[in-house]
Amino acid sequence: MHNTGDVKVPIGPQHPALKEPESFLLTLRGEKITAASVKIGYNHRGIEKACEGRTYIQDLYLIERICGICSHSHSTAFAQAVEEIAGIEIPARAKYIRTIVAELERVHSHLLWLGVAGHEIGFDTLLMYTWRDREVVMDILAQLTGNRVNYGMNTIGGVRRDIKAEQIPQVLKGVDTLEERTKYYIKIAGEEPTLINRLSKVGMLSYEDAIRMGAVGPTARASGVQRDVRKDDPYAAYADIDFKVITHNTCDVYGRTIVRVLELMESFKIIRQLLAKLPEGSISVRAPRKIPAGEAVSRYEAPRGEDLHYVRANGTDKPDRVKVRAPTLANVQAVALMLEDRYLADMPIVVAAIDPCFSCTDRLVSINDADHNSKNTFEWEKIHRDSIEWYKKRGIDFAKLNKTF
Amino acid sequence: MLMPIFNILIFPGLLFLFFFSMLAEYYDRKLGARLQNRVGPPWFQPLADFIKLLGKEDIIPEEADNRVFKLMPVFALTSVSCAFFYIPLWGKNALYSFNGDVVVVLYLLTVPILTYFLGGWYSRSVFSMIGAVRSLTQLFAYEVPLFMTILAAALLADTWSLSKMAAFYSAHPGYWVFNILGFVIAQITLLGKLEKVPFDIPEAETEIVAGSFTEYSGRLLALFRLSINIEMVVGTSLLAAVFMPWWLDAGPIAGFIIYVLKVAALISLVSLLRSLFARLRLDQMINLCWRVFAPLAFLQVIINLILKGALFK
Amino acid sequence: MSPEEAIKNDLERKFDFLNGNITIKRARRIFVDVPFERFHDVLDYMIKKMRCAMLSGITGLDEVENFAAIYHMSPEGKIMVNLKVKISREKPHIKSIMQYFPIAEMYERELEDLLGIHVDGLPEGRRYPLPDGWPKGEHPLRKDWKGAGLEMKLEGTDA
Amino acid sequence: MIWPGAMIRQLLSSLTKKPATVNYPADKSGMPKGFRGKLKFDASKCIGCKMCMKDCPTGAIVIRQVGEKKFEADLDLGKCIYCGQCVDSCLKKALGLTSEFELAQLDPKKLKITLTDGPSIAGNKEGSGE
Repeated sequence: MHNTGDVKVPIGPQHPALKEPESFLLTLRGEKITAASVKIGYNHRGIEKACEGRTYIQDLYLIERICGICSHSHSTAFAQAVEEIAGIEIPARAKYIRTIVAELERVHSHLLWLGVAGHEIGFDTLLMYTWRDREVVMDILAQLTGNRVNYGMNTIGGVRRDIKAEQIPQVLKGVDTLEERTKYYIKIAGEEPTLINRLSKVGMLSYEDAIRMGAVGPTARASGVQRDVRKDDPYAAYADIDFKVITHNTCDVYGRTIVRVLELMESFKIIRQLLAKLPEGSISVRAPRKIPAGEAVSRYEAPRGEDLHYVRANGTDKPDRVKVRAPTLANVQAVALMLEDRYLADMPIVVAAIDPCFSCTDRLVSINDADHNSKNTFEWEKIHRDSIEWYKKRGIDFAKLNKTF
Repeated sequence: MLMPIFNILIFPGLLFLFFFSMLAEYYDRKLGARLQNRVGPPWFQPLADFIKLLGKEDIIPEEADNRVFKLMPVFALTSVSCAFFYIPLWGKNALYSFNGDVVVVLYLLTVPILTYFLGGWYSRSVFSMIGAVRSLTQLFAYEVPLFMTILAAALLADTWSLSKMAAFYSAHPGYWVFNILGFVIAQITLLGKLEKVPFDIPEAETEIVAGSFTEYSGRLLALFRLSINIEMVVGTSLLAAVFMPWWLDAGPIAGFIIYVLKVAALISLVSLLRSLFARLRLDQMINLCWRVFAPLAFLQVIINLILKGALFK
Repeated sequence: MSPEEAIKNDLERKFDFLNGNITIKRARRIFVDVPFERFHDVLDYMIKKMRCAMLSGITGLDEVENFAAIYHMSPEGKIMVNLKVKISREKPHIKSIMQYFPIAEMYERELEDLLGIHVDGLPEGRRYPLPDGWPKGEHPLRKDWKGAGLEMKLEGTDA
Repeated sequence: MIWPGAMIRQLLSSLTKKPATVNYPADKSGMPKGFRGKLKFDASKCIGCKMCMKDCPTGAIVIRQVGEKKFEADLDLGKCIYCGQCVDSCLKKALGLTSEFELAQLDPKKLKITLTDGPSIAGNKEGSGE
């Protein structure tokens, strides 16, 4: 291996730049990437198959756990599809509450992304500040839904929790704080030269390529593609709400950053409108346990882009087929294109810029639950015992150590 | 006979340097954390990290060159510690000095980077080798402006000895003002030497895991980390000696306190600068050093040459 | 006439075998049953004449007597046209649509892996989403798949 | 010309502010009202319809009959995902949520608990550090 020749660098499945397992094989000439290939599929958990063996209610929580960050996106998309098959019209208040949680989720996801992007380019200060501010929206979500992640807000036929009148001022206060902070980050994104230099002209994806590669979400919108399911195919309460689809024309990572921070501002606007217009009434209607045969395609604009759920019912209480196309699967194929002819140093931020969520993407099959206690599985206790023995041989006794504390 | 041994091993030698560098790392980390609105580590954290690493297994990759792999951390540690003895810390005299020790100190401060390179290169892992090459590439970029600024200060003092420079600047109070431009450049390029953001390209975690140190573990890593800490102390001490020649006649105890304050101030600047920026890319870093810092450092040299002609006719 | 009906009429006029096979389920959702033989003609027409530039996914189905694939496509992102093609169970195969949509690669690999529908014209490459050591002939999304004996087959592989 | 270091004022002002870090576990003021934590069970209300068992996504809860119209609930905290669906499904409101969330155990056996009437008997009070 010589510096002048080609070096193959494996990035992943385990690598500090990656928050989830995926694998990139980069061919380097010096610092330049001459070829890149992507391998995904490490997070295959068998969710689509598992859905076929569970009831709709159980599936809702399973689907919610496809992704930790856009959990509400998946469960809403699934619930919408089931409601469409069953012919249920959910109450207006439920639609509004779903939308409020959806937008709060977008806020938390975009702030999280901004921090991760900072970390990927070595700007840890940005990470610390954005994640500190993200706690505000996490607290709001915890208050409204009862949990910080996996909100469990949706049920077939509506939502499970109401937003109480006394909670609204708290939410609005949090939104004000966040808006002020977001304005600050927009200012920083426009002023800090090290940030701008690391982001602009990096990970270019032209308008034509964005269309050709089927990019979705902020990745597509930063290439000037006006594509947003909230506007194109309004669901929940989006038809009643006034908001802009943010696009940018620089086609690079900087554009994706700007699109996301400006979308934050739109989200605040949407949340305020929704809370002001929140209709009175019930929050759910009774849904049958057995869903009549039929099929439906549900689309949802997750923070990362279009989330597509296809559900097919066969008249029982379990679905016949559930198909999830998460936004990252649409975007990840453009990554190899964006990486070519760039520097190795750009790899982390280019990958991060599509806001990848490989858990969403991979889902599916593992071995059946029935085989759970197979002989191959390591017993936790055995590992625990082995490790204690291992240390004992080297003269460290945890049993003694613990007593001293 | 006993005094030099005491000086080298205990004070202000290795033992002092060990604890002082631990304290410096703590200060840097704590301040960095506070700047980011975090709590930061407790005071004993660097020491605890060091002891923890000592207790860990040394894993040497099969393909690595065993001898080079093991020797490099020791080399790094020795060279930075040696440099410390030639720098006047409190008072005008270093422990050892001779005419030309500026060059030796600068050279000794370059050796660790070479050891990172060799250690990384002979680890034979992709990430280590990329990190190693990056270390060396970056070295050529920041070393020139850093050397020029320090040599510019030496030019004005008309000596190649750090101790005599200290004596000159305390004899001519106010002359340090001429070197302010050089100080700014030296402080920034020092970040390159210490491999800290925005110049932490050789160990950029999100790109190449830990660069040269990817394969290092246990005691060897502990030695490397110690030498990086000591390098921070020695580098800031050098800058303090060259660019902050104030109150050098204060006597041993007051002088010591002043010295610590100077180093603390310089480390504060390091922490602030590393929290302020995003990491640069290698090409951007090289461009910045050659297009901006090198010409400015050269300007400093010219200024000092003219001053020297004007002031000491 | 709504845009959905316009698409329906357009398709019915061009391909008379589609008469009665197009349903508008609700606003912006059109389901089309396309015969296996004419699938690429319809696809070609939709992409070239109706400007369907967006493929949102391919769903593979096991309908017990046959397999099926649904292509979720969309002109300008608003109306979703779902093309459903039935695939015989005896020799499950379908032609790749990668020449129209490069993005279809991953979706088609999913069809191959999870349902065992062979996609003709798919370039060689890594499998997705099942692990590399996954045994041949095990297609989890088939209704008759129960995962029996899978552990034995997985032994000695890195899956 | 724009100067590098746009965040400098923010950084320096942080020096005088309290750190944002929450001093957990000393400071536990985190959980809001309505948090979905460990389940509680009111045996007197339970009629043994087992709707909770039917709807539980992970099969974490098992209702056992222990006597004439008396029921106990076995809960596997390792399986429970704290979605609270059983509480919604319960026709007689026998199940409820508490804000207890520190439920980790070193011994997995301690995760299997039985909910009877009265105070919670979670194993997390004793022996959390083995």
